[in-house]
Amino acid sequence: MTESVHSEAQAPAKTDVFGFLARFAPLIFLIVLMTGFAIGEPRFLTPLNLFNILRQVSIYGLLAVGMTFVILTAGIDLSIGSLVAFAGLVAAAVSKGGVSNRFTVGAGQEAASYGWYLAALAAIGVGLAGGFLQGFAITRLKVPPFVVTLGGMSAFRGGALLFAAGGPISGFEPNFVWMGQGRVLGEVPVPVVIFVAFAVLAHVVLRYTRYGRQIYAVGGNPEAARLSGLNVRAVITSVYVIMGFFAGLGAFVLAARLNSAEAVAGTGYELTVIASVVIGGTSLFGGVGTIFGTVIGTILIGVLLNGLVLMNVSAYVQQIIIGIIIVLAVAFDTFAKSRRRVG
Amino acid sequence: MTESVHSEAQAPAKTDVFGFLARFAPLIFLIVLMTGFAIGEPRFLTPLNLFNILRQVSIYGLLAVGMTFVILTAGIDLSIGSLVAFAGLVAAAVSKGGVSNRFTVGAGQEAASYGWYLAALAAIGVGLAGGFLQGFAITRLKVPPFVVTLGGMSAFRGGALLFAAGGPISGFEPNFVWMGQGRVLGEVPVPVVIFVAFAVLAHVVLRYTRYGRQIYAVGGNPEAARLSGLNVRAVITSVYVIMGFFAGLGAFVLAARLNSAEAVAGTGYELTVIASVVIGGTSLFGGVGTIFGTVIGTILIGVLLNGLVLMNVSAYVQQIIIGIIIVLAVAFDTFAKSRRRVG
Amino acid sequence: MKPLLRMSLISKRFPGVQALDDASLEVLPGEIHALLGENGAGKSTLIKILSGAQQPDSGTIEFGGQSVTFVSPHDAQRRGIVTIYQEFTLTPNMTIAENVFIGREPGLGVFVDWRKMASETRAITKRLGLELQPMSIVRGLSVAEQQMVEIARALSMKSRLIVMDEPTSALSSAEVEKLFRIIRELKAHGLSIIFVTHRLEEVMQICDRYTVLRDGRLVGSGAIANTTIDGIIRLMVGRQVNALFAHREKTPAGDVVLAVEGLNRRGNAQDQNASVLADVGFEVHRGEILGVAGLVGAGRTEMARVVFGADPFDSGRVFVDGRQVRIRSPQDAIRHGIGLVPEDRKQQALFLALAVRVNLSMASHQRIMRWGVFMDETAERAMVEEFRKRLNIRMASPEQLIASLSGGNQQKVTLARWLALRPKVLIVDEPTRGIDIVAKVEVHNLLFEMARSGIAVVAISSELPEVLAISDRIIAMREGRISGEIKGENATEEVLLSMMTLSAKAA
Amino acid sequence: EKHLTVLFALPDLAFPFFVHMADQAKDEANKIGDIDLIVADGQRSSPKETADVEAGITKGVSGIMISPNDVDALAAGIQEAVDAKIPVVTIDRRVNKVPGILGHVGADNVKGGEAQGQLIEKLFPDGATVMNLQGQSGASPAIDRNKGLHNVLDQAKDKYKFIFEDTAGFDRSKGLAMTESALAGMPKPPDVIVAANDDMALGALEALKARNLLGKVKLIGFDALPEALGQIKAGNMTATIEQLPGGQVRGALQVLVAFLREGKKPDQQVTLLTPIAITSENLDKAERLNEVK
Ligand SMILES: Nc1ncnc2c1ncn2[C@@H]1O[C@H](COP(=O)(O)OP(=O)(O)OP(=O)(O)O)[C@@H](O)[C@H]1O
Ligand SMILES: Nc1ncnc2c1ncn2[C@@H]1O[C@H](COP(=O)(O)OP(=O)(O)OP(=O)(O)O)[C@@H](O)[C@H]1O
Ligand SMILES: [Mg+2]
Ligand SMILES: [Mg+2]
Repeated sequence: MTESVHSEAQAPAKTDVFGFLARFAPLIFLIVLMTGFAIGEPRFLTPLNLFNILRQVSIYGLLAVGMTFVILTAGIDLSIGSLVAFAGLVAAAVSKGGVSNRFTVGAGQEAASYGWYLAALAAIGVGLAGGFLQGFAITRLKVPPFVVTLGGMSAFRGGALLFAAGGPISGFEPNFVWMGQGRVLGEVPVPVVIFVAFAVLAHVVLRYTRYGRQIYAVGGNPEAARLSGLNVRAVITSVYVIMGFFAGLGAFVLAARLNSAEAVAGTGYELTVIASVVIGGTSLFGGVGTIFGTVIGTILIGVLLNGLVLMNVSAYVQQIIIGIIIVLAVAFDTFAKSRRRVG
Repeated sequence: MTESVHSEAQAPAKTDVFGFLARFAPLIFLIVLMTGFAIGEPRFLTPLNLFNILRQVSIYGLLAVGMTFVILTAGIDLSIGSLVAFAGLVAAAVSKGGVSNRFTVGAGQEAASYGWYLAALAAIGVGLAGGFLQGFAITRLKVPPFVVTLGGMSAFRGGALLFAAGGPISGFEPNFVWMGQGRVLGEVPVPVVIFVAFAVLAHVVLRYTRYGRQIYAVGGNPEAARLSGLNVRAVITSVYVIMGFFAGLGAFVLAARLNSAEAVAGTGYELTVIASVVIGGTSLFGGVGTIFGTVIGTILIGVLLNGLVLMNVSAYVQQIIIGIIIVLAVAFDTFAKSRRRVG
Repeated sequence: MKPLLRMSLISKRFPGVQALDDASLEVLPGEIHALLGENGAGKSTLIKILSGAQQPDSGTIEFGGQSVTFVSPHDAQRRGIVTIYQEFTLTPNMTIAENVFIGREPGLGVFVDWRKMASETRAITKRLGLELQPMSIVRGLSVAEQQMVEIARALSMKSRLIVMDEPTSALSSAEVEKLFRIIRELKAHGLSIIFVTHRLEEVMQICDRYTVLRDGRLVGSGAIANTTIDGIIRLMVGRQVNALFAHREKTPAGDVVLAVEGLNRRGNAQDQNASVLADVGFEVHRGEILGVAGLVGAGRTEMARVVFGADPFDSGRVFVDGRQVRIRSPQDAIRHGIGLVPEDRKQQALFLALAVRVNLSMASHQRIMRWGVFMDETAERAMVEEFRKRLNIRMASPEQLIASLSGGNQQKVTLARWLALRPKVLIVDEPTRGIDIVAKVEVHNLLFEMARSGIAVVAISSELPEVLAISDRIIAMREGRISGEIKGENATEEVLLSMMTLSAKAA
Repeated sequence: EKHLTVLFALPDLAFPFFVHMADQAKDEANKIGDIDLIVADGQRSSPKETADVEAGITKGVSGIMISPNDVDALAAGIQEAVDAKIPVVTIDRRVNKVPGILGHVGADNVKGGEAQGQLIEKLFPDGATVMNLQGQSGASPAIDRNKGLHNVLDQAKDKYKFIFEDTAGFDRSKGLAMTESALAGMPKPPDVIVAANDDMALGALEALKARNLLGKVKLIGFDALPEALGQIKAGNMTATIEQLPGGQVRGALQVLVAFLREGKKPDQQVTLLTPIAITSENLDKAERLNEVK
């Protein structure tokens, strides 16, 4: 696309202002935004509200962590919203004790109900399968990720609608629901714990493992990676599988949180999630980005949505502001990075 | 993204099967699809139905023509659906005689009503302005097109909603409506005429003008284009302006066709339109593609939607089939091209 | 002696070209083997097949006495065949250390040990005599430095055979010397090396045996000791070629066309405060060829880019025909009659997916337009035809994709792009990089013809014999400064080398 | 008995409300007998639904039932059908502009919104603080339902205060997130939360549950989905609005078949069913109570 300049956050930490800016641009932007909201509405900074924000972003966050892997290879996944819907329905059906009695209403205390972990496994299984299928189409049919996952977006949504036959599935057993609505250590919502745990895991994988380096290498220059002996196809397929894993996990947490799963769930998530990842400094051209950035990007969007609602900004104006802020956040990051190094 | 191989359709016409296939892959795919539908439902091939399909795709088609310019520079525009809604509302308000009486009910014979051409100009003006703003952000703020137009998507939709706070605007003067519902030469719908005329114009621009050359050059290798003395920024900005023009024109035709404009119009168009362009053989990586391919791609999607409804395929299964066919169409094109030339 | 490698009757067809046609290659243990041939002869294709990057249509490979098939580069590497490809295979946004150890990172289990990776990288770069930080990002390195990183990577691998596809094309003589020293060391350890180059002096200097390909076929092989440069050229082109470097009668230089004064530019990848260009100034006259010599990273490319408006600068003045001009973009430069043939053909000059015709006319659309908007394709074809004849460009048709031309012919098209514009000044950066000996002579002749027609030519080259052969006057650069100037007829390699390596004051 | 092919064009089959309509239509068609029912999904887009109608015309269907995505935007498509001499019955939303429509059976969304408002008036005769979760911005049911609610409550602006109003896009998770955010920002919870569909209300329900406000804050939905009915039965939700979609569809199909088989025009061209608020007291009035298990 255009000649924007991006670069790895792993450059040696020097004491130059622009280097610092470049490294922490999204964080700085987030802090400025939060300060603004805190001044406009003091309730914004209450622990209750901050935990609300974190809980609200945790599902987007899980998806964004998976999407970071995909975008690092210069790929994209537009299908996740649909996949979340599909996987959530399957988890819900499992929790209700199978496909046949999925529409029974009630708290799911039926004898046939399966445990939450089986529901979670089912959701993740669906996610993995969906991701693998797409990764396969991308690497074997050589169709660009944008197109494959656009197709997947339509196909998985159709599958979800078919599965749900129009009705939401709701009312799960309490343990399942706890995964979405419970709290640990007094205040901390369970989805936040799940999000943080997997974000840390993903960070370690990307930063400290061979596999992580391979992802950066494939994203940075796929032909070079191939000639260096990396199995580029396997790496590319794997990131869609990972994305599928996170879609399944996210679907499970979402269903638990809503105590319900429906075929229209997740509509439009793909764009919000991609925006989070990019705001966090990951380059759409691949090879550059961190999980830390993605977490910041996700929180930034959550703060924006929450803050604007709290400040009672009209819904329409909210959309305008969000659009502008997304662009400004990335512009700020790009600017900081371009100043760090002469291109 | 991945190492798929694409190439210019301007290569010399040789008499090799794969060269032919590569050049006409989308067309061949379309013909196969149409044959299938014609066998399944003989009414598919009636002139009435074929004109219906053409009319249905003409608005997507106009947008896809604009999108071809954008994608040729390796850009993307996600904002067009929102921009169509906004521009359509403005055209509608103008036709109703201004913002203040935009919600008056009736066929628009009020004294203050302005002519259809003013409405068209207004819609196009909005489109141009929106496109220019985004092109500016892309080239000057150096934010990737995906992000800028994602922001635009949100912001323009917010603007449209704000403008249409009271609901859809409808009931235009007959001349306006004729642009969307009328027919010429007996049978040919006016939107089809508009679509074909602008597609031909765009073809000429891309194929025979210096500006068209510059677009292919900038898309093929922006750095080389810059070092050859091309004004890369101007070219990139211009394609978003052109996209804006087509969004405005499309919005006008859509409003005329429905005799109504609403803030939720155009939702999801961006993905359908991008799919059309890519199915038509234009590479998302820039530099490769033709208007001819885009027209075929657009018709292919229209045929698919129409044929599946005609064959009485369940709505949910339709979505699954559409998803799969999009992937297969592009896979076929990629395959044909890869056989012609190995990268 | 039993050969280490025997490739027999290898064929490979690409649509439209038979790249290899029953080609064969034998490499003995512990030898340095030159693989030679014109552009497009099939050298790189043979190498890619050997390294598993491409699959042959037919033919067999024996390595170490065993018959082998490599379906991926990984297979070949496992057997100890390490390849430095002609096209760079670095990942720009990663560190040098990561690039060196890509896919083989040291560490425990699945984890990478960054510290160890950095120290091992440092050890190898030291051995190559490089002053590079293992943790700096590759994208900021110059072409030559990147080439050295590629070499470092190859050295870090366990290998029995190292294949080097044109490793020296981006290097200047000092780096070439360092590389040769290492190659000799490797040979002493019993490794075999396949060495591809278009600089035949290098072949004479270091290789033991040679194999020559022409049009994908094996046309000869033997010991270097039993042949001469002329003999090799004869094999390569299939006929007698007389002059290695063309000579020309010197014409008196005209007025000053381009003058540059006090050009400064700061900051590079490693150090914000380092000067890329410091107080650079020079003049070029009408009809003159000004050679620019320098070591890798001396700032020659940067100087050219700044003068052409491709990169910004901090201070300095540029004069064209005696009048000061503001150049802030390539468009400005072109308007003032300055052209640049960049150093990296693929990245900076070619539109690979477009036809030769379109590539050639890219900078001179004004000349072939009708009614201010339309391209006059008839005039355009005539223009292509004119240059095809004048520059002896070998192509099937103007509509052929430029990607399918040989390197030399691609370079001629790039030169033609600028000639079509009739510039006053043409800066050519490494104009013969990677092109074969015959094409090189043709390019030199072309530069002479340009000078004769009154163009002021600034020729940057890392190959000292080339600089000496073509220049009327030579300036040397070192660490972003002009470190010396000398008349062409007075210059020798030794003098130039000392100007390139001593500091400006001392010179 | 004549064999009939009937097109049923719906605005969005991703929403349970319309899926229920489709199911009811299939059931009624089976009951009447010898009818092929083609169900088309407009996917929330007026041009797409127009294309569905056009495809029906091409196919030569005997009659069309349609629930228009937007009454103005679908007028052109319906006009084409009327011009092709295909009888059209509209459902749910009435298209005034096209003469020659055989009949209309519907329950007005504005009326439904008004029913929500009237219920609030009844529950809080002395006034109340209201939190309003609106439907998808710009979508006509969202606009109409909101309009109805305001029609009623704005008459006593000093008594009924909208302390929070925002769109949650007809979406359950947005309903939940929005309610959480809003509650966090309020010194005191509202008296009543009113939502433009049951999905958002059910999302709000989870938020109320988390803050132990279930039953303390009145919660009013719209659409009378089985799940909402179940929650009303359980006392967690206050009310929902029943538009009798099944009744509409069955009535419309009967009108169409009567005309096609017996040439009988309906007695009245427009049949309006009045939307009713379903609370725990009149649960038996809900169409889908039998689906609550
Ligand atoms: N991927 C490819 N697709 C099509 N043709 C190719 C491809 N790779 C090489 N060729 C063609 O095969 C022939 C041999 O090319 P190759 O790169 O092996 O030559 P070479 O001897 O390495 O030349 P040079 O000295 O310029 O590097 C050329 O005609 C080239 O254009
Ligand atoms: N794009 C870039 N970004 C940052 N630094 C650069 C860039 N290009 C070159 N440099 C640095 O600028 C200095 C001068 O490099 P330049 O390429 O001008 O030298 P050169 O004499 O042409 O050598 P070479 O033979 O390597 O091209 C080097 O130290 C190099 O690392
Ligand atoms: Mg080669
Ligand atoms: Mg250089």
